[in-house]
Amino acid sequence: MVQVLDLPPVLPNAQDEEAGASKFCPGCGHGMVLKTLAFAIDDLNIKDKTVFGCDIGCSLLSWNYMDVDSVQTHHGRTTPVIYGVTRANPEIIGIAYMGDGGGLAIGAQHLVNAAVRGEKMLAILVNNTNYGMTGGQMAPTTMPGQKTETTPYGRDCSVTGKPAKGAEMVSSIVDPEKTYVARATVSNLRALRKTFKKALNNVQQGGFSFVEVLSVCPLNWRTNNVDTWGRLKTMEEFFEVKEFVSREGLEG
Amino acid sequence: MVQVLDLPPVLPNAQDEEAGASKFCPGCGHGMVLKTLAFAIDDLNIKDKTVFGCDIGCSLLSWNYMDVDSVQTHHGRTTPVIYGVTRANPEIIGIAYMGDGGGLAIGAQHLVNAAVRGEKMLAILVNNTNYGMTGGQMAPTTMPGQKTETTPYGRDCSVTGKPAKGAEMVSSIVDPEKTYVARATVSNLRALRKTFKKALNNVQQGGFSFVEVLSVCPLNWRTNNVDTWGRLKTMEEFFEVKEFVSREGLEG
Amino acid sequence: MVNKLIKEDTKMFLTGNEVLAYAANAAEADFMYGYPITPQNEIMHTWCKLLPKTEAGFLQTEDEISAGFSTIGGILAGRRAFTATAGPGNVIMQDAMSMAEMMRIPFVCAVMQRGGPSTATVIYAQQETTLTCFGGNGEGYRIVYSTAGHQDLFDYMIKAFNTAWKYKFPTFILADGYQGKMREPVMLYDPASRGITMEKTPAILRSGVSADMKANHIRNTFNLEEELMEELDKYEEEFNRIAPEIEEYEEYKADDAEILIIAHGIVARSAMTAIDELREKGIKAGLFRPITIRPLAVKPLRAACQRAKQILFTESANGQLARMVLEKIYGITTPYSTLYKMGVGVTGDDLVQKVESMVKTPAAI
Amino acid sequence: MVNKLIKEDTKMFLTGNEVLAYAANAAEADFMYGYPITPQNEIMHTWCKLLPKTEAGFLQTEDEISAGFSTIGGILAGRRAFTATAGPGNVIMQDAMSMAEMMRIPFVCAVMQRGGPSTATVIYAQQETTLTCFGGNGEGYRIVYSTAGHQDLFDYMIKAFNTAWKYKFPTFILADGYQGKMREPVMLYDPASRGITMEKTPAILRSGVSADMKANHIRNTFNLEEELMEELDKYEEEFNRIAPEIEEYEEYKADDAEILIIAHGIVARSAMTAIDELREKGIKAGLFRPITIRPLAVKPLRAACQRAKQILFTESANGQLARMVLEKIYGITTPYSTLYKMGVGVTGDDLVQKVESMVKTPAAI
Amino acid sequence: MTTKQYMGIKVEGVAKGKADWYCYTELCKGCGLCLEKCPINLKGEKCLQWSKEVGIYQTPAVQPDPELCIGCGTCALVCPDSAIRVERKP
Amino acid sequence: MTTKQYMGIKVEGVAKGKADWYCYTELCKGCGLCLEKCPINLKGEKCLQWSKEVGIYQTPAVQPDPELCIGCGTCALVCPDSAIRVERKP
Amino acid sequence: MTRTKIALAGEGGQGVQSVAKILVEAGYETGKQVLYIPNFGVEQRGGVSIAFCQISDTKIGEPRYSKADIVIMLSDRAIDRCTTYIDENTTVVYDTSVCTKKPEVKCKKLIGVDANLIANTELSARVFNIIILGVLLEATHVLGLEDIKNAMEHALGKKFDAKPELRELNYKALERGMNLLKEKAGV
Amino acid sequence: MTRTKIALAGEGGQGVQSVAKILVEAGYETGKQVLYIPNFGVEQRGGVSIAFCQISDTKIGEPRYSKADIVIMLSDRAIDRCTTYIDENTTVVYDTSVCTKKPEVKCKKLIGVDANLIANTELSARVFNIIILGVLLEATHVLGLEDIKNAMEHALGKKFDAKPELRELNYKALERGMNLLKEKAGV
Ligand SMILES: Cc1ncc(C[n+]2csc(CCOP(=O)(O)OP(=O)(O)O)c2C)c(N)n1
Ligand SMILES: Cc1ncc(C[n+]2csc(CCOP(=O)(O)OP(=O)(O)O)c2C)c(N)n1
Ligand code: SF4
Ligand code: SF4
Ligand code: SF4
Ligand code: SF4
Ligand code: SF4
Ligand code: SF4
Ligand SMILES: [Mg+2]
Ligand SMILES: [Mg+2]
Repeated sequence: MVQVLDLPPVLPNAQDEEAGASKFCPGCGHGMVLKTLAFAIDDLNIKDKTVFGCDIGCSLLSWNYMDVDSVQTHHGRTTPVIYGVTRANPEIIGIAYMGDGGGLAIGAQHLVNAAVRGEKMLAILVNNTNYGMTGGQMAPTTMPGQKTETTPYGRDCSVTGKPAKGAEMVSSIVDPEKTYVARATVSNLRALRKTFKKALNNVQQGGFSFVEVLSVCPLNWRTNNVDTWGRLKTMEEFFEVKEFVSREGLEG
Repeated sequence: MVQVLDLPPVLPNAQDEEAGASKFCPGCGHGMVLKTLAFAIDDLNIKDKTVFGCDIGCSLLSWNYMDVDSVQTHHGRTTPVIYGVTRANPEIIGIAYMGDGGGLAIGAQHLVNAAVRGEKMLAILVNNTNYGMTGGQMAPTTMPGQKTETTPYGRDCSVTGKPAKGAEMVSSIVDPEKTYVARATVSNLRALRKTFKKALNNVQQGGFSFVEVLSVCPLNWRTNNVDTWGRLKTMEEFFEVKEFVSREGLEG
Repeated sequence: MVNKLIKEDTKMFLTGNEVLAYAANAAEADFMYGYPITPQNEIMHTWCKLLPKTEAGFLQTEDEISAGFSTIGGILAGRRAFTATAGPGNVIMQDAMSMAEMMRIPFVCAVMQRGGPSTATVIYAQQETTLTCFGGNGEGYRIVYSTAGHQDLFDYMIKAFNTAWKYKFPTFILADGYQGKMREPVMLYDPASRGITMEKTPAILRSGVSADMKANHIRNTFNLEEELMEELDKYEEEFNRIAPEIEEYEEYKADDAEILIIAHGIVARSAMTAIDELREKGIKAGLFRPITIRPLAVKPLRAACQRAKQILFTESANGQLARMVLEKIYGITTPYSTLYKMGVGVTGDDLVQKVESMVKTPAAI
Repeated sequence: MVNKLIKEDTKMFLTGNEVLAYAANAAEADFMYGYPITPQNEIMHTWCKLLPKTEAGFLQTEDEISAGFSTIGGILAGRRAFTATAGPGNVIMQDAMSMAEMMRIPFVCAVMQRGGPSTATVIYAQQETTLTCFGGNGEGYRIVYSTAGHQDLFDYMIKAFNTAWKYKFPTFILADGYQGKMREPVMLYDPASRGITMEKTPAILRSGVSADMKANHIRNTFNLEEELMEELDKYEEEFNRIAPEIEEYEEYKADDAEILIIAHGIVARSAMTAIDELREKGIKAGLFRPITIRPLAVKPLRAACQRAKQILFTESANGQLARMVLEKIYGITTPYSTLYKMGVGVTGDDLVQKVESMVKTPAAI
Repeated sequence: MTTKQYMGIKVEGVAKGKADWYCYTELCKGCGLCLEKCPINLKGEKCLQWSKEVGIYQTPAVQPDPELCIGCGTCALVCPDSAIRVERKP
Repeated sequence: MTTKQYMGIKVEGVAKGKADWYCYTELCKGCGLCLEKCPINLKGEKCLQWSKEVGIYQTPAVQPDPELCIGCGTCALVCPDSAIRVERKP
Repeated sequence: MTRTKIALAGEGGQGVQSVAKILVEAGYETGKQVLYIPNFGVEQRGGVSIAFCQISDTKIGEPRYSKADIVIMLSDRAIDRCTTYIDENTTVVYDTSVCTKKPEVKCKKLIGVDANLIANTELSARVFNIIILGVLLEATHVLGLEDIKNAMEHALGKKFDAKPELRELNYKALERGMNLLKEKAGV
Repeated sequence: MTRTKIALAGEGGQGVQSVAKILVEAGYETGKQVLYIPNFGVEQRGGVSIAFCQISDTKIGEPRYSKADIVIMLSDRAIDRCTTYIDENTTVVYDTSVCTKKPEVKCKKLIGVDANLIANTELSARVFNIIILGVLLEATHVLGLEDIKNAMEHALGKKFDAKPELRELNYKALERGMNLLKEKAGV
């Protein structure tokens, strides 16, 4: 029976309670990633110096989700907005939150160059193997054989190449002494929280961090709860979940 | 004494004699790269199926240099024009010729995604460690300490990161079974010719090829002939000259 | 050669985006390059779903910049290639479009307008009118058809390819999210059945150039100011010369209209609804609807404006068409009024009210 | 805080690009984001060379898209940041500019026009007038100062920052390659010495938000058409309301001019040369030069047009300013003629000849 | 801190009385992801199940069998919308 | 094939008479890169040197000492503008 | 009346657009002029979902209208969004078993139905939207029962064939919806 | 004449812009109105290099002019490019020792000088452009010798200080250039 409850939900401090239920679809991975990020921000007590930028893609729906100052940008452009912010004020911990399309397709030049220049920021790339917001087209990360609106008969890798691996690419171009690169997954949110903490600590030390998170998009995958987790498992087999680059002594 | 000569210069077939002296500055590496490319095209006898695209950057000056059909594009956009061509007509051997700025800065998303998708084309990136055409600003490849118009006191890597390594990045994202990636240098044009032949052969077999060529820009480097070669040597120490990815049995 | 799906007249109940995909196929377009953006996605989706039947080509690129430039590549290689975009995608695709303009490339693009500026809304607007006609760093040597529903989408999408390849100016279908997403009946046909012959699409960059042919070098950069002007003066002359062959417009009860509504695209349909209602109320309203908003059919436009007692500009934008029209009707003194709803549909009711108020309190210059 | 280099009036002989760098410093701008493009490079070069003295910031980004968006980031963080671009760079930077327009970000950009469309020439043009005023998928809620030489560059670059931060509309210096690359004398000064106080530049995204402050969320996307319109209607109202405070223009012998030349930017200077010569020949020519080409000073513009017997539009473009002017002078019946040289400088001689021919054979509407 | 009142399902005394279990129906979107992560469910038992109550989208919310639930909080951890709370009693 | 007539410097009988050496002054831009690659120069001898003749930009062209030049063709290989030809005699 | 303007609004999961599709498909198949705009926003789910339908005997001009003839609202948020389409000529239907408030509007007729409750208790939660279709059919009187059944066959035929009892269930829901309105009309 | 319009054109290596800079710097320092546009194109080297200079007692309007008062052309390609700036009021100077053709123009005066030859044979190839500066100085008569010497000091002072004999060489070149024109004037 539905009743008035005597306790409120446990929300991270860095999440804006007033925003209410998120605008994401039921079961969307973005919700898991963001709440975990918010907890990590709480853990490090850096809410007051964090600026959050979200991409266009389903990430845009987080524009008022976090209880930190935030800016909604253009598709692919969150990275430059955020390094614009942190170049201007290096005290700020800048987080650029984007989808796989925003990070690896339309915004790839920004991600690559921010990584090469070692911009002081955390780039989070939510890999849901498709373009969620526009209704489920192929993304650079779409799995072999995966059906999307633009690969209605399954992605044929002989035509469109194999799925792009963001973390591997970023790892190949960064300065290992100042960078943190990892791939995590929403199937293990405790590990994700640690990963975010390491990534944020690295930024606090003036470095560039990149975290790719394997996520789920039940709406466009057309999966129920069972299949959603199942599909994520397949992704984890394809995209290696691990730390790629880390500097010594980084705490998580 | 200047006289009428009984023999014409030895020009590759794939170079357009009528264009006369190139539009490049005296001692420019672009001339060396292009004539070598033209010889490689001759070697493989593929002039009739080659389409050459040049970027904006000093590469644009090659718009009428080659005796193959060619298209001058926009800064950073040669890659998409060329894969547009080869997607439309896979018989064509498409060559996208660009500078380090065009390839690694403004056009990085195209290079990265063409590599991931395995577009059937050869991308040639001429690394002269600066923006030649616009008068010598910093490029992603500018060497540590190098003076350019936008790093007038020398590139400070703690501010702008370390030089970008194109071949390494591309290598990290390609399908090794279908790709050829190498870094070559204008100090060894015989090796460069071999490299181009391998790269073109790989394209003929339906693969993606990327060749970064270490080059010289005496104008903006403000180097005389001696220092030009000297500077190139330093580059070769920094940017490893080698084959990064090659499929078996590729002939050069 | 692509397989054509529509062999005989077929009435269907489709979304506008679907219509555009069918129209491109009917026009024998054989390659689409594109990047997803709402509200044009279903053009791409439909195109992809039909691929096994049509045997056409498709490439999803990494952004609109590459969609535009790879479309150019496809056209250069002799394909009847096209693309589609909207909103911020239209903004960054201007880079390629301006190259197409300079190089006289028969670039065809369907623009499904959404709210602006910036990401704004994914829904609907007429706020990309200026952008589509004059975007880029040039003079707008472009041809733009503004459609008002599904039959238009089919008819003009086919025509766009012929216009582009015949005159070698970039050619646009300017529609919007309503047209893209809405469903209404439409008659699909084989262009041949209407006596339409498709222009040839010879490759500009040839493969298999025989050894004795001169290589073709195409460029968009000039070293001297004067070289550029010489080229552009030619374009200007040509654009003006061919304009009369291209200009299209529609009038609805405009003959005796005292209040002339000037509207393009889907808003013109609302105007017709309003005009019928107004006429019933005894108010002589009429419509001038430019179909080509670039170039404009200046003569009939001026004539209609001259005849009217008042003009009403209405757009789901802030006067983007009006600016182009006012340029061309300079010297006429018919006063005008405006009803602009930025990013929002104009309804018949809106217009009825507005015209009634103009009858009561006439506009002044 | 940035160190200001010009403490007292200093006459210098500089290129226009150098002037802009000095002006930005005089305006206490403390961060430049940018990507190289001819003919604006030397703004960046000068800025970089001065960094040890000014202690300002600089970031060379990977393209103009990122230059635009990172400039926005810098402004959000409370810096008086700016950028500069030209030609194809201006085209792709529209993406960021349209976001600045939607989010009311005090974005300042110097545009040094070059030939278009496309890469075209790196030299000179006035072909980015439409683009700078109305680029992007919006309505052009922007303020654009068109300068005519080095003193203007200095004066208006300083003013641009104040306009942008006061009114929160993106603000542009529209100049060109001639102005950027040419050298002429200019008086540099500390704005304070002219009674100019620089607007404050508070951070929009704050660091160190105290725990009890509400976080600031800024966005550019709306879910409903009506939400967007409501916002834009406010902008429209505000833009119109502040326009009179912003509008600037210059007249030269326009009072009694029978032939009124309308020109902006550097072309207006050629017009002055021509007018002096024409007056000597007894021909009453005059000039109306809009300084703010967006918004236009409509009242004096209409008055001047009304007074004249003929109007001559002249541009190093194909009538981009004229389109904006004709929109605003609708209803007036003074006939006009045009002298357009796309991407090429208009000289005094050109104009003398043209005006003489207009005297012989007057223009008709 | 919130002053907002939340509605939802409260299952008292799970984990052998050591904890209370809450589902905020204004937050629950009925995605069912939690169901698949409940360790008891994973063992094949029917602990966390669809509820008769509906969540914000008029779709079923979830609810555990108080006899089976061990109060481990996995469901709360995984819920994308923070719609579950498991409160250990002092 | 060309029908164009080229002007330039011809040094006959280099490599002990086994080759002719050509510099096309309409192509030579006087960059001097060839000078640094001539193996004889590299040995410290003065084989390939600036010429009294000028190239296309009115800057000095180059010319080898016929006594020293071994006709190896390195200068031709390296020249960015194909301004040198070394022709082995049959 | 030659043109009927319908707005149908609900939450993402309620099947508003599927109902609208069946309706307009039926209209199209009977040879009428039809225009249907699904509303869409940036949120893939979560926003209110509205279907704007027009069915007419003559060519349809305006794609969007100011005021609808019939407005059906299936949640509180739908009520908030749709009030703007209602005037004194509008018939308004809302689901009393979902909405917690009564629409405060001036309209021709305001009808509350408890379709959701009926679906859950009498039929099946899955046919809630078909009950609404029945309501709509009855409210508009533009199309015949057979037309709708044909269109349902078109949309759901495959499912029906797989599970024939579904056809019956849906027909029942349809009729239940029609009756619901008949009962409630004039409330 | 209150305004003097000068066009100076040559090949990339000939130092045209450095000469122009010294000239306009001298003009600026003497308090005149000055406007100088270096021409530039996409080629960093290789195109013809032109300097458009104006020196005036009153405010300068047009930045570019149709016809120049003085045109100096230092190569065949410079002749091709600059003919457009010449009319019957223009004094035209060209270097006979570089150009292989004579400009075919209608002008006030056509003067051939062999500055390149003189530089190479009498002085030094490096001061070719200073000879041209001398020619220019004599042709314009707008600035005094001392003004130019001051501006040269400004531009080349450091080099002169390092190698004092250079100052003399340059002065000689300057005077040689002035005399060259004096000799040739009227040819
Ligand atoms: C310039 C531009 N192009 C295209 C779009 C349309 N668009 C919005 S979101 C999106 C893709 C989103 O995919 P992704 O970045 O993977 O994020 P997701 O929604 O999957 O989380 C696209 C193509 C846009 N808004 N702007
Ligand atoms: C969109 C755009 N931005 C900037 C420019 C200006 N631009 C032309 S070439 C160039 C850099 C060239 O550098 P690179 O690509 O390294 O080639 P290089 O000249 O060094 O060979 C730039 C920034 C342009 N033409 N277009
Ligand atoms: S579409 Fe996919 S990624 Fe977007 S909110 Fe829905 S489930 Fe999440
Ligand atoms: S500027 Fe540098 S890269 Fe460009 S042509 Fe000259 S030497 Fe070559
Ligand atoms: S409680 Fe959370 S995870 Fe479980 S169904 Fe509800 S929204 Fe989904
Ligand atoms: S608390 Fe643990 S045992 Fe209880 S329902 Fe949640 S996951 Fe299952
Ligand atoms: S021959 Fe070639 S390499 Fe040698 S100086 Fe001349 S142009 Fe340079
Ligand atoms: S041929 Fe060989 S030896 Fe002779 S000049 Fe050339 S490089 Fe030197
Ligand atoms: Mg995605
Ligand atoms: Mg370079």
